[in-house]
Amino acid sequence: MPAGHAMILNGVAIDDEFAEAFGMKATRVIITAQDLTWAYHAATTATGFATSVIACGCEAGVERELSPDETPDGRPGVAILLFAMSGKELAKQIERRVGQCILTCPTTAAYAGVAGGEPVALGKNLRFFGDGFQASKQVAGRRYWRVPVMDGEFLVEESTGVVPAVGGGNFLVLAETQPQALAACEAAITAMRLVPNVIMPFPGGVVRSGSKVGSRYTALSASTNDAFCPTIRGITRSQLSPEIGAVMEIVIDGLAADDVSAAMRAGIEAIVRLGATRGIRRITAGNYGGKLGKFHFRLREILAR
Amino acid sequence: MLLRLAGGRVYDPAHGVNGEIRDLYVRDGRIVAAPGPDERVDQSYDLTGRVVMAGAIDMHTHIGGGKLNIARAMLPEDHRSDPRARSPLTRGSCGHAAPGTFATGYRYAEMGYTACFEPAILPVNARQAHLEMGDTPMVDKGGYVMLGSDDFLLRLMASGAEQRLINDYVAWTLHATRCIGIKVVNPGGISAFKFNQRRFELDEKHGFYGVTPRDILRVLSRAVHELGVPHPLHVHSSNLGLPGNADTTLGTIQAAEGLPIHLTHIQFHSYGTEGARKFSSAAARIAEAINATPNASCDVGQILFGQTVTASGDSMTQHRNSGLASPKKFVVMDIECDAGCGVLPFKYRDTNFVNALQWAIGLEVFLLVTDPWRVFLTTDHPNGAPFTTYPHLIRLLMDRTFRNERLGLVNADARALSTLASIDREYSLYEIAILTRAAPARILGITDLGHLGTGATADITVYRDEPDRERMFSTPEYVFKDGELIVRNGAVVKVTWGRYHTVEPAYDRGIERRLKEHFDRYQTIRAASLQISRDEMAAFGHGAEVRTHPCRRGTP
Amino acid sequence: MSGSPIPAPDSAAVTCPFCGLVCDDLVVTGTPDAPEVRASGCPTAANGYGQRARSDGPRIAGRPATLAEAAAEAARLLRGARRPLFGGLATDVEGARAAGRLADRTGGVLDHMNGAAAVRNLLVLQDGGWITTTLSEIRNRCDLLILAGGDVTPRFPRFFERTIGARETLFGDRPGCDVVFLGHGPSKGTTLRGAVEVIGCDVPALGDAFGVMRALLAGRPVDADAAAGMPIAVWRKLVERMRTATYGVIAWAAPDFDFPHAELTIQALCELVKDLNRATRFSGLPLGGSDGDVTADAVALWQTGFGLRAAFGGGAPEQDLHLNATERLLATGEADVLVWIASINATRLPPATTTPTIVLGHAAMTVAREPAVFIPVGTPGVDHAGHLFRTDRVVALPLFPVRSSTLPSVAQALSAIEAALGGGG
Amino acid sequence: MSALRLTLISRPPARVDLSPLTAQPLAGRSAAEIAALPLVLGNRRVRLDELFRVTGTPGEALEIAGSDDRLDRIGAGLAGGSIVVEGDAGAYLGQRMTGGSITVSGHAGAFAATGMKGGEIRVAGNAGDFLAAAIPGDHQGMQGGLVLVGGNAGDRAGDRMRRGALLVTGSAGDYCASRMVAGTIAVGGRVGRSTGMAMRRGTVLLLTPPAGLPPTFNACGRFPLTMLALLARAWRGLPGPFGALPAAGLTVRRFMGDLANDGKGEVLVRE
Repeated sequence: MPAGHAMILNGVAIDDEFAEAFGMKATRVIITAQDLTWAYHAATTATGFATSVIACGCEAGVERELSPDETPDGRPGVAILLFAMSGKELAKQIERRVGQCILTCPTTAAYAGVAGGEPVALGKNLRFFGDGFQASKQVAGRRYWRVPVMDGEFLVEESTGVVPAVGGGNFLVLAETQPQALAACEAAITAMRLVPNVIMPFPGGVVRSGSKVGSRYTALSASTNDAFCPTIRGITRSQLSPEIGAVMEIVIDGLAADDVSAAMRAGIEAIVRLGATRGIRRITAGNYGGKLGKFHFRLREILAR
Repeated sequence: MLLRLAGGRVYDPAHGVNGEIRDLYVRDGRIVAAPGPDERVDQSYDLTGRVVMAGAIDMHTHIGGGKLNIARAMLPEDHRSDPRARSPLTRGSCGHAAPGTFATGYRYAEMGYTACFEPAILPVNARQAHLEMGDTPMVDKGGYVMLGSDDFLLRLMASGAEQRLINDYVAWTLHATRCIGIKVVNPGGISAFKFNQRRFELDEKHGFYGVTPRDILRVLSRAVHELGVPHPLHVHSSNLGLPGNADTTLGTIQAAEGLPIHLTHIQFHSYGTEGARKFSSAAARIAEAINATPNASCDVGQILFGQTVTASGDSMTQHRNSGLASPKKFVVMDIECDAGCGVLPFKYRDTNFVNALQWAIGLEVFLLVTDPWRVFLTTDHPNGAPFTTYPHLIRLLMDRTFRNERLGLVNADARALSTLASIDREYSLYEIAILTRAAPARILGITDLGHLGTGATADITVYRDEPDRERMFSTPEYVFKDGELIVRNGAVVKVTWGRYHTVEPAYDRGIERRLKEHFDRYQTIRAASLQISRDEMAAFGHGAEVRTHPCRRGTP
Repeated sequence: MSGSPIPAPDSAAVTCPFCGLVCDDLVVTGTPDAPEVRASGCPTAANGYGQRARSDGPRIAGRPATLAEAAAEAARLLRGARRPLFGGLATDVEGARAAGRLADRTGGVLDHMNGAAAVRNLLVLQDGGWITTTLSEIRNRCDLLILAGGDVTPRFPRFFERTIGARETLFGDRPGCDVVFLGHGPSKGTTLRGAVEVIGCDVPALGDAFGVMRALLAGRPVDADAAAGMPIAVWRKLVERMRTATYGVIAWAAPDFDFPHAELTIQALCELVKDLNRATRFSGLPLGGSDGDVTADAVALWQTGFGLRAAFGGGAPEQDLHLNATERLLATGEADVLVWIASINATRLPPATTTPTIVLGHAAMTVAREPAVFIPVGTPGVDHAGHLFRTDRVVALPLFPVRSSTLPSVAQALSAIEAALGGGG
Repeated sequence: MSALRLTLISRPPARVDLSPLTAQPLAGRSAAEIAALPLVLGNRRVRLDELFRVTGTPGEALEIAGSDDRLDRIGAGLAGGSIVVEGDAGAYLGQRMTGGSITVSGHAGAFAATGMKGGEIRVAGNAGDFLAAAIPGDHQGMQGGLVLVGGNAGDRAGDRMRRGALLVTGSAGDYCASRMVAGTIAVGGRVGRSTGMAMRRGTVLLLTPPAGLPPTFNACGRFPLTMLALLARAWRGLPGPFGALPAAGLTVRRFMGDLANDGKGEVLVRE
């Protein structure tokens, strides 16, 4: 598969491949609370079970922590990003997740994290939980709802902005052993978390179950990416050379293509720094031949920049 | 002084003249026959290419009386947006929904109207109404006095009084209040509301008096007929504005038992209950009934979109609707064991399903009633829209393309429910002249207005024949009142005061003793204080003539 | 333009112009110069008809003058004025019409001597509206009458007699009508046939009490223990009586709410009445009409769309209820000529001001400071015919002279001034 | 290019309505056109330059020098740009303005900011009665934007106010927030009688405890409301106490009323 001249960094081969990503719709919600612990409780719950739009409705994750001077209300906070295939689906997911996971969580408040974009309800409908006792407040041109709850008021901004975004950026890490692959991914995720406007929606940011389109079972539209599964190397058209013992993937959703490439670069560079001596042999990316997604992230171009 | 209006295209339906090129001659305020060859014409207007009609007559417009003054007082915001500065000729005043009397008179004349009739004068408020109309320049005026919720009548009826007594009372009221017709508003309902009844069906008994709206309609329409008052009983039916009220309206027509009856602002009474929102057009049923009932006539009370104010004697309905006021304020009054009133500002919105359907229903009625002599052009000013929207309304009637364009802009659900788009009819200039001139004069029994025959009062309006009928009817080129040019190119050039029109049917003055006793026992003014003398009325109108029209007892 | 004299259709009964009740059943006798009320009178009527003329004729700066000369001098002052104020306006419909015409012509301002009280009600009408009734409805239907602000008979002496005084009503005999006074109780000598309760509350705080009653009526909790100086229990009981009355009425005289921003109190009252009408019938009754205040407002309203405190300087009328108040215009010197019209009560003197003043005053008026022009005028209903609106703004009553008089009416005096202003706009 | 500067020649003999000045944008008009603007002075019409010396160039900025409390409707309908009033302003300052800024070095008359929809008004001195209130018949007073008064406000501040923020550094008179519909009023000093009478919704924040509230307000307890932190942030840096509220918000005693009108308004009193 590597074509043309080889690109080897610190002993790690970088395939001349590209990650194929799709247009999505996204928003950011800022959750604040009395302290970071409770902001995280809300944030992790609200972004839970949101690894893939295929079955979760949206992809979501914590983007980063916010210091008190970064939040609208001067309290500690967490920014989360939510991605879906359509604005309508995203709106549904926001309402459910904010309603079940933030409204319910002691001391929290929720604010729009994206300026501009198409407004989509954040507290606009949740306010009716207030049964007529809710009150609206406009501050500096933005509308908030104050919903009376048992610990005080749930303060929630009326709407948040939905913007076009990019989902499905990815790269695959091919290592000699499973612990080495995971260590490399952990290093990548640590670096990638510093990049704004992206999330890596899978558990810990890492996915081991890369998939291919189609299945021998007609009911399933996708199935395990057997070409990258080391344990069946002998009986399938494997893409793994003999020294590869484990493959893991990192999937990135970002607000813009540049954000996705920045995250990919930060992640791959972190892995490359570990190098072949730590068992990392090759980096590649997943695509569908360039026919399905309109965003193509060529690994070598990203690293060359 | 002999005036010639030469070469205009004349529309004079009272004489069957449909767009013929004619010369008109005017002397001493009246239209005269063509002069002999040796008579000198003092002044001549070349009206080649112009459309000539009699001065227009608005037979149902709330221009004077207490409820209008309440509306005026309530709406400073409306006035602020429509000031009318004084000129060397005219007084400062202001519009829009409840204009001052000066603005009212000027603007009516500027649209080619020369006579206006206030349709809801409470007897105890008649003096105020005539004072206000007296301060309304440019136009002739008159009023219909309201009966039907007054305790005197209801007591007479409850005691089983003979029709003869009721006739005497009705006649006395016309004399005392100097009106030209009798109006009934939500028959008995205004009284019932004082007893905390909130709805009053046609055949429901009044909680105290035991009489029904149908009884009241019967005795009053009979009184009007037997007294020979030319204008039929002018009826604001029960259940105004309620979905399904078309049945009430059809019942109301029957309640007249074959005697003449005029159903006012019928648009507000032509509602069905079909469709998901239980509100639909019953215009076709109503129009069919009008078409099939020669004794019935109607005016439409068209609504047009925008801010206005509703002012009505129907306190029961107005209170029921008070939550719909926009802006949120309203007045409801119980008045003197005589009647009541309700005033609430309202904004008709083309995006609103109900309002859009009301708009369509009004137009459907206009277009489905086949006899233009029995349907009158009104917006029930200001209830459906201010009278200044008339030119727009005329264009809607005359121009199907324009009408359908407007229809395309209203609430889609209402549009889907309306048959308006399927109606091809376009009113002709001749028909417009019937609706706005000939028919109102005829139904009021005023023989020298609304036409251009010899002997007619020379109230004449001259329009440029423009394809845009809204423009055409907005600014006539000339308006003559009593033969004098009062408006030129849509602007007042001379201020006149107009006259009052009244009727004085004969009656047995024995009723006066009964009335005196009633007033002395129960009311807080004497019966004599209610009565307006002819001289007094003339003084209200700046020396206006009070013209009394004949009543022909028992005319069919 | 006051019209031809109108003969009284029933000369035995005289209509009284001296308060807003405009009673039309007085018997007035006596000599032409000294009419006396013989029946259906009251102290106000006795005072009114007893006013004896002091002025012989018009004066210019204290010197006797003819009407024509006085009118010419008034016209001269008005010609030079930038913002003439037509104040007082205690006159009949005809006088109010003439004042409107002259204010339009001279670009002046119209206000009434009772303007401050009238505006309290007008603000409520403009901002929320109300549900009200009239005297005959009360006379026949009322079973609970509440007087907000206390007894109104000092201003309207025959109020009880004309409303709830009669036993016989259209709907049967009424043993009596319960009366509740909010504020001071009935004046000495007042006889009332029903149960009387006096709630001696703090009148300027009545708005609080109306608010409390609205809250209670809506079933909301009220934690306060008192409002307007009375325990909440008092208001709880009163609102329950209001709710269960067949046809309750709450009357108020705006002049009795003589404290700043009283319109808020009146609005609270009117909103309470609206709330009550969701389930029962209950009405307000604003009492006014004295000194022709309702009349002046009504005429200005119908002519221009705006009532009192409209200014015509810009060509079209502009109402400003705050800036165009007489007191303010005089205090700031913005009004540069005052035309003070007071044809009904001789004690309603022009305000003390250095602004050049033209007085069209009752012939019995003694002014403290001689105005630039003084024209004694007749009183409608005494010296000449006319029309006045009653308190309820519905009934306009005709007035007839009870004596022969040479005094000009306000309308005639103003017309003379207008004529002296000269032709054209 | 210097701002258009209108210097009042002398105190006018009658009130002057200056709304024609801002009826259309100033930019693009010539100085001669401005000078010839007809103004109503009592019952006459005068040219603007009969009352004002006109210097500078019409543009985004307007200065009114030697201003006087008879100059009404300064900045009426202003949509953008700035107006600097040196001296006092008359009634209806900034009426129905939608954007831009007005600063007044002296006092403002009655009904300042009435119907205001956006932009900012700062009055260094006092404001008269009916600040940010509705004029009779209008159903809404201030409907957006920010008003900051350095001194005191008269009676009825915020009557029928619908939206926006009204900040009064000094005291406010009687019936502050009467019939308030929504929005935020903050008062640094004392308030007069019956604050919040007939209030429907909205917030009144009092930094100084009031002598009392109408009996139709019920106490709801003491809370640190997160919402106040948003306000503090929005106001940060403004002159006076509101620019220096703690970023984490305040703990306040909360009273709700007017119970006669749904009771959904709040008066918040700083602890």
